Amino acid sequence: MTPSTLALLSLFVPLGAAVLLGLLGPLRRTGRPAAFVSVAGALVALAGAVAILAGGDAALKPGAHLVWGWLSAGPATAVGIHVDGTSAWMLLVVTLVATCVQIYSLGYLHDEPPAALGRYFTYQSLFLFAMNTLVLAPNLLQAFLGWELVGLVSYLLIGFYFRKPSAAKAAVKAFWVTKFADLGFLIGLVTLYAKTGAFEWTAVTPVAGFVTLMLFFAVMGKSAQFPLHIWLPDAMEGPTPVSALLHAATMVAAGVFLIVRAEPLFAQAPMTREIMAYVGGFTALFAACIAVVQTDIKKVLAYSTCSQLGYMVTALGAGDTFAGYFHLSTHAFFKALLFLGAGSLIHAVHSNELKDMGGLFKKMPFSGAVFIIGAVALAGVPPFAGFFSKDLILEAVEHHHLYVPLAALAIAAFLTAFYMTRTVMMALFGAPSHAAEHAHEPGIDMKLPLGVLALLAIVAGFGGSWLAGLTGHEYAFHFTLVGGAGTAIGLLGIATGFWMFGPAQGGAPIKRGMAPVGVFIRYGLMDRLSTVAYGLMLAVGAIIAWIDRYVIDGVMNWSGWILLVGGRRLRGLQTGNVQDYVYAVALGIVVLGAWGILR
Amino acid sequence: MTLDAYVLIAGFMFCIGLYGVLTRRNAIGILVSVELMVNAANINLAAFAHFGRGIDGQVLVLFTTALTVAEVVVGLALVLLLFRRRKDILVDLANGLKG
Amino acid sequence: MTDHILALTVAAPFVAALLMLLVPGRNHPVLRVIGVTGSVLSLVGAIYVALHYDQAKGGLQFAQNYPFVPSFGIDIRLAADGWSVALFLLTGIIMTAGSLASATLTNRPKEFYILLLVLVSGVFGVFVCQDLFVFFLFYEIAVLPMYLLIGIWGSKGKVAPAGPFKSLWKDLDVGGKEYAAMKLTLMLLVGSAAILVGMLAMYFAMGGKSFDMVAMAHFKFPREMQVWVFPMLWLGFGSLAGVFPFHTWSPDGHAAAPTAVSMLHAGVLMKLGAFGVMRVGMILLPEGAATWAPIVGAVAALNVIYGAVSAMAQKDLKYVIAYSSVSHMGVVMLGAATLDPDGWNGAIYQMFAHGIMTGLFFALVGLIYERAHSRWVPGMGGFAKVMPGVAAFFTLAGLSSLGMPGSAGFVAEFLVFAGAWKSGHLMWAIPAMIGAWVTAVYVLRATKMIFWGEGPSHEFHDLHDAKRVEWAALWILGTCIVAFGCAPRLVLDFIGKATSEYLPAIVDAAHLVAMGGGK
Amino acid sequence: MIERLLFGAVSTVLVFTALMAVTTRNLVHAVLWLGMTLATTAMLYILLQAPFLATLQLILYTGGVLSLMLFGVMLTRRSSEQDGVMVGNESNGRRRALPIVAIMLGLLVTAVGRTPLANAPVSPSPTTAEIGKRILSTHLLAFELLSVLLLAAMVGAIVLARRKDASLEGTNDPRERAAALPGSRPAGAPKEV
Repeated sequence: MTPSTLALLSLFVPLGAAVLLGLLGPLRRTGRPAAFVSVAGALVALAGAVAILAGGDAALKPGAHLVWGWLSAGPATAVGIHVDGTSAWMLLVVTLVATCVQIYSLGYLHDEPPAALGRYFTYQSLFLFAMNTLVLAPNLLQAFLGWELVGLVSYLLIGFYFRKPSAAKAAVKAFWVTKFADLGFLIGLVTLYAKTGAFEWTAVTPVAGFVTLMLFFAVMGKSAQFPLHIWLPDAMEGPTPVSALLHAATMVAAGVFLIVRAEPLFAQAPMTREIMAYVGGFTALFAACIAVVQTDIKKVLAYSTCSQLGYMVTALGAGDTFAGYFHLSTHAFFKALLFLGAGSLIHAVHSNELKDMGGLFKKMPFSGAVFIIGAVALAGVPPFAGFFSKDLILEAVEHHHLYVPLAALAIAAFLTAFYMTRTVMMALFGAPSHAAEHAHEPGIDMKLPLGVLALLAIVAGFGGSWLAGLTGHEYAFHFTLVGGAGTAIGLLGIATGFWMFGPAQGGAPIKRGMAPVGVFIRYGLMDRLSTVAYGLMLAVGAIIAWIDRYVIDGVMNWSGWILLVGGRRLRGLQTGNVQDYVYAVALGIVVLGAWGILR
Repeated sequence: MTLDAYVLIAGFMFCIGLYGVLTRRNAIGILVSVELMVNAANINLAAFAHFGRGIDGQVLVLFTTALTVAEVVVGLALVLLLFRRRKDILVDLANGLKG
Repeated sequence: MTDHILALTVAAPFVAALLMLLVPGRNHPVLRVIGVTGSVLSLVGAIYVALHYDQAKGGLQFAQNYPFVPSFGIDIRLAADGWSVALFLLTGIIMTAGSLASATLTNRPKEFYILLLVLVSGVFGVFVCQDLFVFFLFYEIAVLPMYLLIGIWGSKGKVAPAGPFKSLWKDLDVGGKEYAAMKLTLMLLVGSAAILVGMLAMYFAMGGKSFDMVAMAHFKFPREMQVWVFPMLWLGFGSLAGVFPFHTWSPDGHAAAPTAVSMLHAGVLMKLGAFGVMRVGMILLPEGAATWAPIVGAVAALNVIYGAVSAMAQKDLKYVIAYSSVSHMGVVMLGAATLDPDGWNGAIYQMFAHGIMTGLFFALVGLIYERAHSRWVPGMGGFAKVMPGVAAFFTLAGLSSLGMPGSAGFVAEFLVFAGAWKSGHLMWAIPAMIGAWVTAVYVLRATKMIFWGEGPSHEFHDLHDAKRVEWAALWILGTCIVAFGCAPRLVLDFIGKATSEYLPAIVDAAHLVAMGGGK
Repeated sequence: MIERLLFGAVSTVLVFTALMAVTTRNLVHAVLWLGMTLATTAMLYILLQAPFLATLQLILYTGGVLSLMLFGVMLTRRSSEQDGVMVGNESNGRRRALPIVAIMLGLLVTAVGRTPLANAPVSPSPTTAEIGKRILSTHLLAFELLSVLLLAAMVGAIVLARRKDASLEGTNDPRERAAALPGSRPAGAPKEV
């Protein structure tokens, strides 16, 4: 089969599963059978993605392009698929992580009622379709379609526990914030269309600066860059596998993927790239700082995701597309692993809080081991996956003389290693909490995906050269000063973390100070900000609505009322006395006669 | 005598009739006044017939006379009805059309 | 037979209404069957027209003339263009769903159905009529039954007295159904008066021989006349399309109206207004349209954001949806004002998309109201547990309304924004886009407050999901939203054909106006 | 000359009697004054050489209409007036009526004065036979319609003035009427034992 056929398969089989489950209520409500439909769809999609890559990169070099007119007959507003190295690899990452997550969910959501489980897997299939739509997009228009659809599924999945007010709130907030950012995408898209008459990735246009700036605004929302990252920590209200798939590995990385895809446009906009580098650098540092003080294991990982996305954005801002793309891939594996591992821990103790864990390594050696693998990969310890990609990013940023972002990234690297060590120490070692005493390993359906992802987190870094070849870049690992320094900083962070949270338990005052800082940042600052913004919006709405009801409509009512009252007044003219009417007739005749005669 | 004399006298009569219609309180009184007005019109018709318009004017007088009779008949029937309902035929008391 | 398909489609509901006169008012099942059959027949007619409209040829097809008042040059000229095809389909779909949704009505169903069917005949007529006088006639036939439909079958809302005009409340019974019906009728009739003036001005300017719209489109009216007649038509038709500030009948009217009436009114009738502005105002008076387009567009952009922001603050569910209609009709008017092919396609497509979407919304609101006996959003919560189907369809309608790709709303809004951008009116497009975002805020907020969270509380004891016939209505509309969102060319090609026929003349006129010459 | 004198006398009487008809306070007198006016009008018709009209006037008006009106007056006498011959015929609103009537008169006079009526030629007076022929030829349709109208007026007058059963004064409700018939009782009323 040709790459395009396989890609179509990967795209539409999950859609078929979603439609099947969506339309057939009875099937959906059976729960596990419905889940198998969805998993089967994901497996087919994964097989398609693997087959595309197994076909060799000869077929992918020019890229298979297949489009149908969507809004009009021509190719200008078409949808379809575009399969080249970049999209084929991304397709594999997405389908692989999605398959792992879906299988994992079978075990993780075992206790859900069948109807809810069916609903969950319907959303999962829909997500896979939406994400593949975005990944395989032949132009910006389709990218936007997929972009919005993944946002929608994100909303639905965060709100999976819709009876829980906090989940409901988080889902809506995530949608609002990302949708607000998507205004940028829409404006950029429309501008591109207005100027070039099409939506091509490769368009050469004088408005590229504006378009890319607008696109980057959307990326800030979707990929959780400061200050539009506020939705991501709340999004952790969703089930943990959802966090792993959407809010760590794939959906939030869609922004990075978009920039990678739209490289020709961004290449025309050095200004946008510089802004990206600074925003990314700041986000990487800022989010890492917050992650240090979080007490909820998923929140730690959420801020870590923010921070890592900041890394990727900085790399793209530095103009090194491959560095960002590479880190996107490795991050997808190890962050999904971390989330799923954390999910396994959460599943065991029924709590997200780090203080409810502790000493879990003894009870759950497998989950603990894979979580540690994920952590060291994230911390950039050689030879795990994160080491290679993070090095590459630091090099690229240094190469482009972006020293301020570089400094931010370096500090962030230290903090990353530090907070991951802290998390590992608090969750897996030390004195077990009350809840942790009854913890036990999950079943095979959860272990299998963890194992696969752990393997990838170990080896993915070595695939850099191959990936570069696939996407048409040049890369071979080589030792540099900056990279070495980055690794050293990471190791220093691990050491510091170990000193403070390891068995020796040093640095007590610092530790004590952390908790209130975390509470302040979490609830005192960012939450307050978004609440104020929301309240302000509602207030404006209330004022406008009041004006509409009582002033504008009041004027309308008043004009009706004037007629009413006028009529009531004039009613007196109708005396009911026939002679008065005759008198009026006579008067009329006199007036008309006078006008006729005296004219 | 010339035509304008007849027309003038008809005009006088019409105005007197109108005055009656406007001032009478009694329904029959109003009918009387209406008769005066119709009569004025008849005089006009007859006069114009005499001064140059020929037979048709007189024919028309015949018709209007018949119409007047019909009108008086119906009018009086209404007056009777009014009287039976209201025990009175003062028109300013019959103001059912009042808004 | 097939030559007269347009007349048959227009007449089908009317004939059904006449048949109903022969049925005793107590015989509810027969009445329902006749009502639904009349609607379905018109839908079949609409589908027939869509299938047999020759897209390659374009132009006016199925043309038939029926003499009406020959001495004034008034004929019933029926002919369909691409726009008619799309809007015919819309009307058929909404009417079918509406007649299904009102199957549970027990209060005077005979009179209700008769009025509804007469109304829909008028709507069909407007969309295919090529004679200005008869166009107006159909327009009035479509508008006037609303008075009785709301006044008799409506429900009472409550608007607390406040503001600078507080003293009027005791005289006006603000929020009552009679009030709403009266307000709607009066405001629309004032609009009709303006239309009549404009219409007669055009008739006499052309020599008082004919009301033929095709001839009028070719006739070049003097610039001075176009410049004063166009605003009359804009505001006249615009009052039905909810153009600010003549939109205030809409929230009260929609809130008071019964389910099927709200569906038809927001779904189809408001489109008549926008259609009138485009079909009569812009196509017949291109120079007037070009002169006024910046103002039309500015007001439309205001409509979008104003309606959305107002909707955000509403507590009454029907008011939320009604204000959202005001906002979405602003998108239609914005598209019309762009005088750009994408904008115009978007405007007509938005009529189509919004019609279906708001029809679904009002059907759902009717279901919720019927079960919860309340429209007070803050008092609801957790309904998704007992009515998951209604929740799902509500979310679907909401997604279409906020322009989610995959729903018909996205295609329409995207085209309108693209058109606005292309025509160089960024200052219209940006508020409109923000309005679309605000839509996301209030729609999801309402969804969350009604369906999500804990609950439902004890006062809502007889909540249950949709039932048989109601499912049919919901599925028809829901399927249409998704189908026309995924495959927009099903109707967009028709629309685009007609747009490409009408627009060039207007673009030329716009050039003339821009150069200030060509008088 | 004689014609002028005659005209002057007739018109003086005409105006005087008409004024009396609309001003006298006794209704019976008013009707009688009207009779005088109508009779004087017949004189005027003779001056206009229209003997047929004069005859018609005397027979139809002074004979028919006048007696009808007198019957009307008698049938509608109020109880307070039973004992006397005086039937009230008050006037009101003179103040507002007079100016408008005066203006109208002024307008009429002005209009007549401005119109060249004085030199209208006198046409030969038609005989009654000619009038009859004209009625039954040219104006046949109008004549027939008139007969229908008269019939309708007659029927209408009977319907309007028909005295219903005295006990049912003022009711048109068939149920009430049925209930009032002897031997029937309202449905549901208890039977007297």
